[in-house]
Amino acid sequence: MRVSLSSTFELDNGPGGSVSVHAETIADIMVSLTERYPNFEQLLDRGVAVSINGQIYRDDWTQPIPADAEVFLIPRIEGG
Amino acid sequence: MSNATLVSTTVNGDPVQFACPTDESLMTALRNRVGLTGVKEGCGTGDCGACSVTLDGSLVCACLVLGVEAEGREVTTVEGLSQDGELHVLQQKFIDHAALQCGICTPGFLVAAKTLLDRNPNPDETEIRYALAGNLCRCTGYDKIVRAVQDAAKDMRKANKKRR
Amino acid sequence: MRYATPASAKEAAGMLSKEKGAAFLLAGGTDLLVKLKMGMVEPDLVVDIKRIPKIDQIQTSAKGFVIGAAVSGSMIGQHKGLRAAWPGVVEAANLIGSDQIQGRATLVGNLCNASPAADSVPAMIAAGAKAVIVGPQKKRTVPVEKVVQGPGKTCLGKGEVIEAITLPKPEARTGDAYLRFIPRTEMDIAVVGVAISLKLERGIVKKAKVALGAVAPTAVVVPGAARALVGSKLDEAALEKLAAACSAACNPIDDKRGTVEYRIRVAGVLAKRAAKIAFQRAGGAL
Amino acid sequence: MGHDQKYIDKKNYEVVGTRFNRPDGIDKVTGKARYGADASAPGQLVGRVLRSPHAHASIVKINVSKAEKLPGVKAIITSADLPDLTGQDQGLADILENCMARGRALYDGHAVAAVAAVDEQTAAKALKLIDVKYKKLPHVTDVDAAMCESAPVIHDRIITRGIEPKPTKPSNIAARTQMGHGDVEAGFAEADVVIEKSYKTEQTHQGYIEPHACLASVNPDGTAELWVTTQGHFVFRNVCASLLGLDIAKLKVTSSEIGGGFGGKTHVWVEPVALALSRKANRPVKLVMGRDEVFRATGPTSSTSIDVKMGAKKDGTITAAVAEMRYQGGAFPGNWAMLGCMTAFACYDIKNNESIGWDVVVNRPKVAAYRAPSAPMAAFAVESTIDELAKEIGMAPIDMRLKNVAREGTLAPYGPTYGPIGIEHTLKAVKDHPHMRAKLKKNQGRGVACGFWFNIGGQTCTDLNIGVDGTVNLTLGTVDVGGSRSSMAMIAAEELGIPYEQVRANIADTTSLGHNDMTEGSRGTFSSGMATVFAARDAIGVLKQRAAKMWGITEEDVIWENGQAIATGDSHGNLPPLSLKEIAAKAGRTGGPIAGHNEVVADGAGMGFASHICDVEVDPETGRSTIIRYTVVQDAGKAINPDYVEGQFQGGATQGIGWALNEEYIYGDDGCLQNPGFLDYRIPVCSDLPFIDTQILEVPNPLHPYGIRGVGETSIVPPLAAVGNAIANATGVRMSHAPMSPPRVLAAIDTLEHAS
Repeated sequence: MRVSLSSTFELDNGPGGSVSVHAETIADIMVSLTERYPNFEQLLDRGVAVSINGQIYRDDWTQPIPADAEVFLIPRIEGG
Repeated sequence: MSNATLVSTTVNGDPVQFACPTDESLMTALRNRVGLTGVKEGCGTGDCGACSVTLDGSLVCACLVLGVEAEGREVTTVEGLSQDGELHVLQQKFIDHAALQCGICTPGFLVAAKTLLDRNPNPDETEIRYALAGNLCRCTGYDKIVRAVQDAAKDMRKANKKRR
Repeated sequence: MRYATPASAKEAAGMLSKEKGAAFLLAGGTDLLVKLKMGMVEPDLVVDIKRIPKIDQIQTSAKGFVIGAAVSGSMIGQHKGLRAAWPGVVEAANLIGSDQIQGRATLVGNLCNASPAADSVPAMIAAGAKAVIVGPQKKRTVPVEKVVQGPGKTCLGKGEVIEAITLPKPEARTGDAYLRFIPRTEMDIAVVGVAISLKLERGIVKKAKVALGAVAPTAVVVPGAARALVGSKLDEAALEKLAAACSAACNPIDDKRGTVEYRIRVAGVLAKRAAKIAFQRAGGAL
Repeated sequence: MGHDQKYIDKKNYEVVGTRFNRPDGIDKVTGKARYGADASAPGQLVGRVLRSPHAHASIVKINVSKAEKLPGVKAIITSADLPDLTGQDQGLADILENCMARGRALYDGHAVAAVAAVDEQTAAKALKLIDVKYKKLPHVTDVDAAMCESAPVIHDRIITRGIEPKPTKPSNIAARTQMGHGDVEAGFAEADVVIEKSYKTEQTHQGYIEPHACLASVNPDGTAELWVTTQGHFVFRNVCASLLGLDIAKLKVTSSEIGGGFGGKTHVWVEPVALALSRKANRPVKLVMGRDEVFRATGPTSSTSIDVKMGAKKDGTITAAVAEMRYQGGAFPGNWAMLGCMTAFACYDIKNNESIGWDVVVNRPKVAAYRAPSAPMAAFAVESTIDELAKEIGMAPIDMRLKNVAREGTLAPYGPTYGPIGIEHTLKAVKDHPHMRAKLKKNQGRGVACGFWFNIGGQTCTDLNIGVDGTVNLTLGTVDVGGSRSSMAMIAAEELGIPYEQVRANIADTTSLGHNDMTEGSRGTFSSGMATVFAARDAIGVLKQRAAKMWGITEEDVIWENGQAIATGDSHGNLPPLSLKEIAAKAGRTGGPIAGHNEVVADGAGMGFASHICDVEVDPETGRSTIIRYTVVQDAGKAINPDYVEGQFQGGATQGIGWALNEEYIYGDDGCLQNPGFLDYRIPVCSDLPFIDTQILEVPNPLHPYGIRGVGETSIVPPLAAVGNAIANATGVRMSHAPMSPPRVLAAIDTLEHAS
């Protein structure tokens, strides 16, 4: 599936963009990006949330991802 | 405790004695020495009204009164509002109208509102708003507080009529 | 800190004059306790004058009113005679802080704190109020405008205590008013304050006194503003002259409460509005 | 997440959606409720903090010897008594350095030392005896000034993130963020009208009435207790344990009643200091901040400077939008501008949009989240500009908003596509609202503005224990900041089918329940509501099992309805139902205590949208604005207890109004805060406001069993622009600097008059 990145994130070719991964859950995405991109760990430390079809998931990496879902990595936010 | 002075006073109808330093506020004395933590400290400078009490019937910020000034006087705090195990009408209306969220300002509002209604049983909205302007609330936008006071005033007037 | 409750003004004056350390008078305490809390003062002695007999009373006589040094704002607000005679002074006194502050704050305290922004001071000046000062030796009476000499500074000598404020009985067809500007509706310190007292004769302003607050190191009397009113029926031209004179008399500072420009401008605006209220209170028809 | 989809469309609620009194009401109206400063411990000491009087200074030397000798002083700490986290996790190191300056004071009010003494007087005296030698350094407090080449650099370690090629020199710019989609150049080329404007917003404080307060007690064996006013005691536990090297399980944190937070009590400030003092003194230490300390050293939100450019066609279609936003995070880097970027255009479907954010450090207190953090400032700029655009093309602003409104399927400016959202519903409700047709008088004007906030979920854990008399203890871990205990009790009652009064909701301490994230991001009712539903269903499972045992039938033949177990199937039809009470009474004999539990990551919080209507009257001679009518329309997903949903709407709107009109941090040339008190930091008072009308809309959140969306924060987002738009309509003057205080409005009116 395609995983799009918010333009606040940079992997190896500038801000934003998208990458293709095999994933059934959020954890799969995180593992495969960590393996592929040395600086992804740093992004994770700064906080990453995952938007699946417009719904934002911050913590639950077991969340299954439907095959044709729109998947976006966005900054993890905090509230007041 | 340097320069402590023994103070004999009446708090919520009960005789009370406490010793406090001369420069200690009545707010601190009531909280720390009399154990009435319903008197809240929001600022300590008279700007928020959370420590509102009455001193000989007149509404004051306890943070702007010295503890030693209470000698021989009568102090009423929020703890003195409910009588014989029954909530004061204002207290009940604050709960019913959801007029509190965090509740830290509530004791001060209740004391101020009671002082208002004792003096003016039928205040209009503007009078209520100005009478409560010395009490800051950051949660409610005052809407439900004003409504609770209006409703309490109505009930209190009805009860007074019946008594007569 | 020692705490004393003298039984007379003279005794209070004696205590203050003998004290070698930092001594402070306590009446309403709405300024003193804030300074204590913020560590701005460290008193060795506090003299609470509230136990002095009659110091918390308003006395009325043929000459006018004597307002004791411990009379609170709410007591002033509830005094019918005072409200009828000097509504401007009463509204100024009642503008000081919340109901909670009103339960304690006094005219004398407002005066002695010597803040440029004190609400009651311009109103007292416009009304011709005087301060009754008791010293260890002698007693003297000073017009209110002579009491404050600068921010935090008064004419009181060591040991001197203001025992009361006197207000004359107003002449017939006199009206006074005080208006101030604050950003909120309550709880703020005046950004600008304007007090006007005037006397009418056959619908024309015969005498006037105009005083401004929060626009200079002390409250300022503006004779030019009074002159603008005298002889007029408060027509637009007179009001414009009044506003110009008030603005010209301002010598304000930029601070967290307002800018120089804003204070100058609003002093004129409020002067016009206050003049109209005073005029109507004096029986004038606009 | 295993919630049951069929409940999303649950229509017939018995308890939920009605109005019940809160369980903590009586304690709070009688003065019995215990807040942060209301606890005491045997032998407790008084803690006080010494703070920097300088905006930026090297701490050359701290001499505590005189203070230490003062009788009654039991402990003094400086950064030397705290772990040095330099080179470790920078986030934690920043938190600790903010709690206690290390080598440098970074803002007026930065803590430099702390004492614990036998009483208030001694502690105050001790502070004066601590001799700190400072060497003043150049400072900068303004966000734009801090970005200049010539500005003093506050942290040598800050190299701007998000710029290619990577800068080689340190600066005050922590990060650059960019997001959006489409081709903005092409979008502007399509536009018939383009408006470009710059805005500024001043720094504001959450202004909770209860100052930070805690009571800390650390034993020599490393066990410790902390009583504290906080939005999240589990998070405070973890953070304090990490900062001080304590074991998480050995630190018991109890959240007191909380006297307001609004984001400001999501961060630790004095708590690690109190713990460190207690550890050193070996006695409990109570530390309560003064109001001036709260303003000088805790939680404000960013001040900002924002440029917006938007273009539209004559038919009202917004073709392109660009925003460049500069947010200061105080003395430590944050991601506040990024949040501004994410929210700025979130209410609209704009084909070509771009947001650029600059996160900047200055010599001010470390910024904390404040109710929908960063969104109100961005909304002020964008919503003001939309009104200007509408005016330019001669369209009603409400129609222009509706024309461009975001819907399910719209691409959000931060990337993903929206699910079902309620912004269009709120705008339509505004358009139909009688408020919009009310007549205005001279010098009065009306403004409308929209607002967005994400809302968040997070880790949550809830226990539900049924007593032998059938009453229910609901044990929650999300701090109740605004009446959520009543909502949770209502949800439990709804699920179990019992009266509300039969449920008692409590907040557990950290030793009595699993981890819970903070009450932040409007997550309290959403998350704990979800966990409560599941815990109740878990308990129902047990209840059914016990009923089956009592009847001697199989569990499959038992259903739960209206608070009782009912036996089903042909052979059991004649068995009388067993009520929760009856089952509970026999619990000891049927298998022991009856309880339900749930641990969940409550994700999928559902976006919050609101539209506000504001009427103001402006005094053209003084520039003073009075709010004469105000209406909040917001999507709540599902309102559990409407009283407290309305309360959130009204409170948020009022904070926004305060920001719009008068609230601001005022710094002197010396970099010191000039108004650290409620006298001159002017939050709205009762007489400043009219009643705040509310309208709750319910566009269910498909990811919550009851359809709940967070409601706490969104309502602070629209007011700045709603007030600004109303002032513009009353005076013809567009205010671009918030707060729109009387001097600013009068100056703007003058400028307009001079121009014409």
